Amino acid sequence: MSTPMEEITTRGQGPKGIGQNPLPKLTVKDFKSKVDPDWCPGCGDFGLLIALKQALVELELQPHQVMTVSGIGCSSNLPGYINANGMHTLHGRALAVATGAQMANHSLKIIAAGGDGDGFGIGGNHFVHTMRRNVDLTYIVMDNQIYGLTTGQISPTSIKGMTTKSTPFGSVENPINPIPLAIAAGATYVARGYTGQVKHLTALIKGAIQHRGFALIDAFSPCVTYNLDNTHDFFKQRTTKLEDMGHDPTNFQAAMEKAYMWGETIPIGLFWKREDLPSLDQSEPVLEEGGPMAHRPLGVSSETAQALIRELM
Amino acid sequence: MSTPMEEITTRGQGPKGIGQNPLPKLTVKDFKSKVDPDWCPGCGDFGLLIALKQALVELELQPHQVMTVSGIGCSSNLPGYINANGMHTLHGRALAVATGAQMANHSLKIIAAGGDGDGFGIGGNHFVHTMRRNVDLTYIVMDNQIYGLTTGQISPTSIKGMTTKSTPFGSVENPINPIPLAIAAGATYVARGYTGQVKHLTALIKGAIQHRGFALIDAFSPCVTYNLDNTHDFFKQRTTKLEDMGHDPTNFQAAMEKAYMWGETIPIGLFWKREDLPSLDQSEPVLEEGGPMAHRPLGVSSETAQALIRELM
Amino acid sequence: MNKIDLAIAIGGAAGQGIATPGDILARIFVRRGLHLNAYNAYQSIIRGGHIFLTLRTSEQVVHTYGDKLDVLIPLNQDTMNRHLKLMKSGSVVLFNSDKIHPGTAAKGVQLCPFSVKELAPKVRGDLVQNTVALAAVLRLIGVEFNTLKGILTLQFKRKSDAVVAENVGVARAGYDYAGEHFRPFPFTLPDTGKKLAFLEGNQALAMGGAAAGVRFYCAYPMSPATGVLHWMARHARQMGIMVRQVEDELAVINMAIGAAHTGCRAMCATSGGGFALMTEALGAASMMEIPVVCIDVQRAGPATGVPTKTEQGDLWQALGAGQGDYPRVIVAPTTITDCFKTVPELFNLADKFQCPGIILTDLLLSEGRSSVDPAELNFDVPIDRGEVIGLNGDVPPANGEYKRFALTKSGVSPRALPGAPGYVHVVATDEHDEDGTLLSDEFTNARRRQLSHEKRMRKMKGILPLIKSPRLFGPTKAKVTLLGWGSTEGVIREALEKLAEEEQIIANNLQIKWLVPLHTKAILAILSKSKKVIIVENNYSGQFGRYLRSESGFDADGHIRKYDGEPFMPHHIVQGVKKILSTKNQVKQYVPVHEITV
Amino acid sequence: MNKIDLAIAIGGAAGQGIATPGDILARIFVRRGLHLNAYNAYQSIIRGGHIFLTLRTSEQVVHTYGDKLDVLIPLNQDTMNRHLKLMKSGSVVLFNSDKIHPGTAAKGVQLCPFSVKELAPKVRGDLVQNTVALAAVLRLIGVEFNTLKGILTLQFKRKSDAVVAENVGVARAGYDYAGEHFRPFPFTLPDTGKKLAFLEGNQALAMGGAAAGVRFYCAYPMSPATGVLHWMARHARQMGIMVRQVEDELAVINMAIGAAHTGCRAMCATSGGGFALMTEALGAASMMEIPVVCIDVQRAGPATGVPTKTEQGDLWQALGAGQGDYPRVIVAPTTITDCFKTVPELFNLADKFQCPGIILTDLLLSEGRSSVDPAELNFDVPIDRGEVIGLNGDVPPANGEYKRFALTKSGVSPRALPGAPGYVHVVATDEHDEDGTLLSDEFTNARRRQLSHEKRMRKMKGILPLIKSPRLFGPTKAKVTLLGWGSTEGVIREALEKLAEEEQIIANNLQIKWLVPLHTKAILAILSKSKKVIIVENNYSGQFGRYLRSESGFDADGHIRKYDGEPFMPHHIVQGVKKILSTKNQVKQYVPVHEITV
Ligand SMILES: Cc1ncc(C[n+]2csc(CCOP(=O)(O)OP(=O)(O)O)c2C)c(N)n1
Ligand SMILES: Cc1ncc(C[n+]2csc(CCOP(=O)(O)OP(=O)(O)O)c2C)c(N)n1
Ligand code: SF4
Ligand code: SF4
Ligand SMILES: [Mg+2]
Ligand SMILES: [Mg+2]
Repeated sequence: MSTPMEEITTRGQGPKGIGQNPLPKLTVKDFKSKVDPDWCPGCGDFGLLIALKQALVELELQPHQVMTVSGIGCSSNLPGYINANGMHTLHGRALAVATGAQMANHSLKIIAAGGDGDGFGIGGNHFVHTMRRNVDLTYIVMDNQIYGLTTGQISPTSIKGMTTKSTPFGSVENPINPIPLAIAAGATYVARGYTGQVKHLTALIKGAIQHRGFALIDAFSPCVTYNLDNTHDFFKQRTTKLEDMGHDPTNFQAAMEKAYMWGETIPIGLFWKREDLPSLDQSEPVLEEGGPMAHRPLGVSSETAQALIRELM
Repeated sequence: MSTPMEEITTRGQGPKGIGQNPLPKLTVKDFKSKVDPDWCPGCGDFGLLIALKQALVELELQPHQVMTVSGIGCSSNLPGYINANGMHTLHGRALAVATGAQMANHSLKIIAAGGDGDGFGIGGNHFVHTMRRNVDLTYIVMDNQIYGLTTGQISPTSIKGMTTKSTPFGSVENPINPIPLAIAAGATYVARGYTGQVKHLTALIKGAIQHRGFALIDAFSPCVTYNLDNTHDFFKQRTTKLEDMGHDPTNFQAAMEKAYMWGETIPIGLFWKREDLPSLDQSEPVLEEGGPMAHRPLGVSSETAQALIRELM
Repeated sequence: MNKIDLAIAIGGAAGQGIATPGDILARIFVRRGLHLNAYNAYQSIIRGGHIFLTLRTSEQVVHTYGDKLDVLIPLNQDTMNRHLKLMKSGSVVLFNSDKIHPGTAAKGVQLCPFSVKELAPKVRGDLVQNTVALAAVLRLIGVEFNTLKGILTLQFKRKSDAVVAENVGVARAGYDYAGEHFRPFPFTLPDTGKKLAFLEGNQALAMGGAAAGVRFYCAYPMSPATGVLHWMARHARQMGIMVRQVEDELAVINMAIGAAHTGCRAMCATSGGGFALMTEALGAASMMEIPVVCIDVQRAGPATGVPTKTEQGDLWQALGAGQGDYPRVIVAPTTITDCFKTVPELFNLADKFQCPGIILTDLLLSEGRSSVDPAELNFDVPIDRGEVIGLNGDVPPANGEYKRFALTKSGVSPRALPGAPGYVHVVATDEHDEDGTLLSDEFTNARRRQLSHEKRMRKMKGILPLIKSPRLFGPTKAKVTLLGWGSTEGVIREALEKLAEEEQIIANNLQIKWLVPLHTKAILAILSKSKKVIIVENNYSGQFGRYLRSESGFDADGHIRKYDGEPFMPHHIVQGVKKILSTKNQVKQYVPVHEITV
Repeated sequence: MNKIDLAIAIGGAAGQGIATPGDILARIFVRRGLHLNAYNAYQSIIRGGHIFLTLRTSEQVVHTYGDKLDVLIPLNQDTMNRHLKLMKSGSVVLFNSDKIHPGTAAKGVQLCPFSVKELAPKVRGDLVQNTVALAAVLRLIGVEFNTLKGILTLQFKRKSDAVVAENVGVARAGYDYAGEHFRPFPFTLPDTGKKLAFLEGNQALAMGGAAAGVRFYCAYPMSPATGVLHWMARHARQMGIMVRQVEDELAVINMAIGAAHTGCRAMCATSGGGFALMTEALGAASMMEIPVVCIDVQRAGPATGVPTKTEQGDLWQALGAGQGDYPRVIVAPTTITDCFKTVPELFNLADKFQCPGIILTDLLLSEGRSSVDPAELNFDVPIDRGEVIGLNGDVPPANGEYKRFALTKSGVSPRALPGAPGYVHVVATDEHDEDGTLLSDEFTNARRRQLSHEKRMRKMKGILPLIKSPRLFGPTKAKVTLLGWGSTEGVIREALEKLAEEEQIIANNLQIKWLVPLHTKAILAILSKSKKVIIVENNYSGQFGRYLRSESGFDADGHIRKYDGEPFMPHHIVQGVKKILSTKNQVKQYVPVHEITV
C-alpha cells in the first residue's frame, strides 16, 4: 500500500518540517476539538491541554502529523479534546500501543498521555520497559495522585496517610516517586511540571517533543474533586523551578537529589537529560533505509521467495 | 478454622524461633527434596540452591516454617528442589502471590525466587510495586541475563549487542540495571550476589531473610547453555565484594554509584539497606492484633451482624 | 383498598446532589416498611452530563424501577426536556421555576413550579432546590413534616445548629408551599409497621463475603465493581478483613490466590476488562487446587465499552476463561438479596472442591438498590472448609509422604495448609503428580498426566448435586415460558404480571442461577413441558441461549435481547412476547428500543 | 511394486544431539522426492530427560508419524528400555554396544549392535555414535555413501578439513560395518526425481506472514510458539520486517495494535497462557476497528500445564476472549502447508472487516515437520487491504467531517490512516459514535450505542460468504463420518485408510478449518447425510463438539478424545471407531491410552 502522506521521512528526523513546515501556520484554535472537555471545572488537566496545544503550535506541527495515545481515566480522555490523530486505548496500555505506532511509523510525532494510575499503576511494566528502550515518545502523565474517573481511590503516587474511598483510615503504602524511578529505568528526558504553570509546562513539552528518545513529563494536575490534600494551593505554594535553583540536568547526582526533594519546596522543571543514547528507532537496523514501516509496499519478490524456499530443501 | 501450627505468632516477629527454635537442629540434607534438579550441569542455579539451604540451616528454620514462591523458568523450578512449602506459580506472578501469602500469614518466612525474565520482564510491575510497599519478603533473582527455559532469547538484563535466537544480529535494547531500579522503587535491602560465591551469597540471603521488609538479591547465575557472554569466567574475573571496597550500604549516593559500576570490576554484596521504614504487614492496622489472618476464626458475631444491618435501615 | 405503586425520579447533572434526596426518600420508605427498588442511570463523567435516579416504592415487593413515573423532579432544564414528554396523566412535575421552564406537558400532568428565590431568599447554594423539592414531594404523598425534620436535623447537626435551622426552614417553606399550591396524591404514604432495610448489590456481595468469613479482599478499582472495595475498606477494621488496593488485576487475582493458599477465604471483584486479565490465574488456581472467589460485575462491552451501563455480556468470557479445561463453579445471582446469599454458598463449594468460584453480576444488580427484610440478611451461615488436614492434633504422615494431589474417587485430595509440620508440600501450575512432582519435564508421562487431569475434572460431577436445580415460577399451565439468567429475574417476573393483567397472556419464568455446572436434565425436563420458550437476556449474541444449546441442544422459540446499556423495562419484555407470539409477523427475535435518553 | 513406508526413530536425552541426524535424514528423504512427517516428543528440560524423534517417509504423502517403527536408534539405555518392547518383527534396532544393552526383543526384530570404541577408537565425544548410527541406517536402506559424505563435508567444512575427514571416516566405518554385519531392508530408498521441501508449522506460519506482507512482528517467547519469533528474527533484515521481543504479552498485542493502526500488517504469536493476557486487547482492537492477527499455538493446559505437549484446549478461550460481543475471525489450519496459506487469507479478511483475526494451531502442527511441494509455497498471494482512504490523491472531506466509524450497511467504515492530511480522527475503546465521539460520558445515548454495536456486529454477516465452507473427504457412502477440526486432519485421514484396509469400515472425514464465523448450514447439510458422526478432538471436554452444538444443536453419535499431551496415533482412532460402532458395548466416548512413555 502506498504512503498516506506526502512527506515520507528518512529515519532520524521527525516529520519533515519541525520549524520549516510548508503547511499553513496554525494557532491554538486549530487544535480545538469538536467536543469540549467534560473535566470538572478547575481540573488541572485543562492547563495541560492548553500547554500541549501551545507547544504544538510553537513547533509548527500540523494536526495530521501528530498522534496522541492514551489509556483510560479522566486524563486519558485527552485525545478527544484536541484536533489531532488519537488513540484512546485500554487502561494501562498507552505506552505499549504508542511504542508499536512509533516504531511502525516514526514520521508521526506521538504523544502518549494519561493518568498516574494508568501509567504508574496498571501500566507500570510498560512504563519501565519503554524507558529503558528509549523509545522516541513524549509521555505526559497528568499526575493528580488519585484515581479520578473511578471516583477517588489511592494511586501509586498518593501520599502515605491519604484518606480515600479505598483507604478510609489512611493509606499505609509508600508512594512511588516517578522521577528517580524514570532516571533509574533509563529515560533520557525526565521532567516534572505543574498544570498551574502553563508557560513553564509548555516549554517542558516542547523540549520533550524535540528530544530524540523517551521523554517523561510528570505533571502535577490537581484533582479538585477527589484529592483534597494535593490542591492547586498546595502546589502554588511549593513548586519551585529547577532553572531558578541553578540545577544542571546533565548531573546525575544532582538530578537524584532534587528528585527526592519534597516538602516546603517541590522542584519542577527538567531534572535529567542525556543525548548520548540513540532512540530505539535510531538503533533498529530495519529502519536504516526504506522509511517508516507503515509506508512500505507489501509483497515478496520472487527472488526472495525462492531464497526462502531453498532454505527448506 | 483453627490454626494449622502451634506457634501462632504476633506480628513483628517471624515464626517463633529464629535462633531460639525448640525444634531439632537441621542440616542441609534435611532440605533435600525428593527429586534432583534437572538443571544443566554447571548451571549457576545449583549454587543458589546450596546457598539458600545453608542460609535456612544457619537461621535454624524448619521446612514447614518456610515457603518458596516462584514463577516459571529454569530458575523457577526451585520450589521442587528444596524440602519446604512451595508455590510454583505462573510466569511473572511470583511476587503478587508471595505478597498475598505473606500478608495473609506473616508467620511464614516467604522466599520468592525466579529468573530475570520472570521478575524483571513479565513480572516487572509487581516487582516495582512490591518494593515500594516494602512487603516483608526475600526475593532472589537467578539472573542469567537470558531466557533459559524457552531455549535462549534476550531478557531485560541481556547486554546490548548480545546475539540470541530472538536477536541473531545482536540486541539493540538497553538492559535494565536492577540495583538502581530497586533502590529508586523503594526496596529497603538491595544486594547482588554471584552463585559462584556460595558463602558470600549465603550471608546475603541470611541478611535478607532477617531483614524486616523487602529484600532483593540479584544473583548472577550463569546459564552455561545459552548465555556465552556472561559466563562463570566472566564473573569470576570481575566480581568484587563491596565489603572489600569499604562500601557503606546506608549511603544512598555511594549505593547508586556502585550500582552503576560495570566493567573490569563488578561489585557484589549489599548495596543499600534502610531500616527506618516499616514493612507493609507492620503498617497494616488489621494486623495490630489477632495474629496471622490465615489463623483467625471465621464467622461474624451477631452484634456485628446487627450493626451492619442497622447501617441499611 | 388497593396498594400504592409510586415511582419518583430525580434528574440533573453530575454534581447537583441527587444522591442525598434519593437516600432520604429511600430511608423514609423502608422505615415505613415499604418495599423499594432504585436504579440510577448515570454516565462516566464526574461533573455535568445527565444523571437520572428512579425510586419506586410499594407495600408489595417491587422488582424493578418500573415503566411509569408518578413524580419527576428535574434539577435542570436538560432533565425537564428529556423526560417531561414521558410523564402521563395523574403524574406530578416539581421544578424550580427560577431556572427551569416546563414546556408542554401531556393532559392531566400536574406541573408544580416553585421559586427558590421566593421560598428561601436568603439561602445560597444550588442544593436548596433539592431540599424544597424533597419537602414538596413528601407533602404530596402525605408524609408528616416531622419525619423530614428529624432526618435533616440528624444530617446537619454535625455542622451547626444554624445549618440545621436553615435547612429545616427551607424544607418547611417547601412543604407548606406544596400544601397550599399543589394537588396531593389521592393517598397518604402507608406504614406497614414492619421496618425494612435497603442496600445495593455491591454491598450485598461484600456483606456476603463478610458472612462467609472472607479474611482477605484485594481489588483494583473498576466500575461497576468498585462498590465492593469501598464497603470492604470501610469495614476492614470492624470485620477483621485485610483489604488491599493493588497495582492491577493480575496482582489482584494472584494475591488472592496466595492468601487463599495459606488458608484465608480470599475474594476479589472487578468488571469484564479486569476479569480478562485474571483468566490465566483462574486456571492456575484450579491447577494448584486453591479455592478463591472472583466476582465479575458485567458492564456494556466490548473493551472499555460503556463503563456506567449494564449488560450480561461476559458469560462466554467466564466460560472460556483461561487456557485448557479445568474445574470451576460459575453462578449468577438473581436478586440483590441473592447476591448476599450466594457468596457463602459459593465459598463452601470452592473450599469443598478446591477450585475457583466465579460470580457474574452486572451493573443493574450491583449498583441497583432494593429493600430487604432484615431477617433475610442472615450472617450465621453454614461454613464448610472441605477436607483440610494437618490441623492441630492430626498426626502427620512420615515426612515427605503427604500426597497433596492424591488421586481420589471424588477428585478432591485432602488439603494441608503451608505451615503445618509434617505436611510440607509444593503446589504447581505445571501438570504434576500426586505428590506434586512435575509431569512437565524429566518425569513427563502421558498416562500420569491423563490421570491427574481426570482427577481434577472429576470434581465437576461432585458439585452438581450440591447446587439447587432451578424451579419454575408462575403457573405451570402457561402459554409461554420466559427463560432468563441472573439479574433479569425481577423484570421478567414483573413482566409476567403485566402480561397476565394487560394482555391476558399467561406466562411463567425459569430463571437460571447456577451456570457451571448446569442442571441440564432438570432444565430440559421443565422446558419440555412448556408450550413455547422465549429467552430473555441483556446482550447482543444471546450468550446464554448459545451456552444452553451447547449443553443440551435446546433451541428456544424466540429471543428478547437488549444491548444498549440500559436494563430491560417490564414493557419491553411484554412487547417482545406479544411480537413473538403473534402468528402474523414471524419474528424469532425482538430487540426493544430504549425510549428514555439517559 | 508397492510403495515404501519407513519410520525411523532416534531417542535419547536432551543434549545428546538428536536434531542433527534427524535433519540429515529429512534432507536426504525430501531431496529424493520422498514425503516426510516428523514429530519430536520432548520435555521442558534442557539437558537430560527423554527426547524421541520419529521420522516417517514414503513416496506418497505421509500425514502422521504413524503407528509402527521400522528403525529404532536408542542413544542411551533409557530409550532402549522404553521403546524396544514396541518393536515388531522385521524392524531394526541400531545401538552402541559399548554403553547400551538391548534386553529381550520380540521375534524377528534385528538387533544391530556396534562398538564405537572399535569403529572409531581415536575419536572422542558422545556424538560419534550418532554419526555411526546414521551411516549404518543409510546403508540398510540402500542410500549410497556419497550422499552422506557430501552432507557431512558441507556441515563441517566451516570447522576444518581435519574435522571433515574425521567425521567422514567415522561415517564410512559405520556404513561398511553395517554392510558386513546387518541385514539390509528389502528395498533401496527410491528417488522420485521431484525434489520436495520440508518445514515445521511455525516456519509455515512465519513465512505465511511474510507472504501476507507483515511488516511488524512482536512476541514474548512461549513454547510452542517461539519458533515463529525465531524465524522472524532470523529473516527480519532480509524481509524488511520489524521484529521486537517485548516485556510481556500485554505489550505484545497492544504494540501490534499500535503498529497495525498506522497501516502495517502486524502479527504476533503465543500459546494459551500468553493468549489469556491478550484477550482484553483483542476486544479493544475490534472496538477501535484495527486489523491485527494473533496466533495461539495450543499446548496441554490448564495454566502452565505441559509446555512441550500438544492439545486442542483453547477453543473456548478463543471463543470467549475478552468481555462483551465483538466481530472477529477464528481459524484453525489443518496441515503445516495450510498454516502457510491461512495467514494471508486471514489478513485479507482482517483488513477488509477491520477486526482481529485469531489462528489456533497446536504443538503438533507448529513443531511438527512435514514435506511440501515447493510449488505450494506460493508467496505471490492476493492482497486486499480493504477500504483504505486518504491515500495520495484522495480529496479529504472538509476538516473534521471525516467519520471513521460511519454507520454502513456492511458495518465496514472507510478507514484512513493516521498521517493522512484532512483525515484526522480518534479511535477509542470506549463506545463511540460515527465520528469517534464517546458515547460513554456526556453524550451517553442508548440508541446510538445500539446502532454502533450493531454496525460492528454486522461485519460477521459479510465474512461468512468469503470463507470456504468445509467439504467432505472420502466416500460419501460411508458407515461413519469422522468430524474433526484443525490439526487432526492428518491422523484422521490416515485412520480412514486403516479403517478401510484393516477393519473394512468405510468412513469419511469432515474437517473444520474456519471456526468463527461457522458455516453451520453447510455443515449440517453434510452431517445430515451421515449414518453416524464421531467427533475426534484433542482435549478433555469436547470443546468443538460443544461449540458446534451451541451453533447448530447438532449432537454427535460418539466422541474420541485424547488429553494426555501426546497427539493421536492412527490406531487410536481406529480403535475408537470400532468401540463406538460395535453394538455390544454402548460407549459414546472413547479415550485411548498412549502406549509409549515419552
Ligand atoms: C483493566 C481495567 N481496570 C480498571 C479499569 C477502571 N479504571 C478506569 S480509569 C482508572 C484509573 C484512573 O486513574 P488515573 O489513571 O490516575 O486517571 P485520572 O482519572 O486520575 O485522570 C481505572 C482504575 C479499567 N478501565 N480497566
Ligand atoms: C504468560 C507466559 N508467557 C510466556 C511463558 C513462557 N516462558 C516460560 S519461562 C520464560 C522465561 C524464562 O526466563 P527466566 O525467567 O529468566 O528464567 P530462566 O529460565 O532464565 O531461569 C518464558 C518466557 C509462560 N510460561 N507464560
Ligand atoms: S474527577 Fe478529578 S481528575 Fe477527574 S475531571 Fe474531575 S477534577 Fe479532573
Ligand atoms: S538452560 Fe541455562 S538456566 Fe536453564 S538449566 Fe540450563 S544452564 Fe541453567
Ligand atoms: Mg490520577
Ligand atoms: Mg533468565
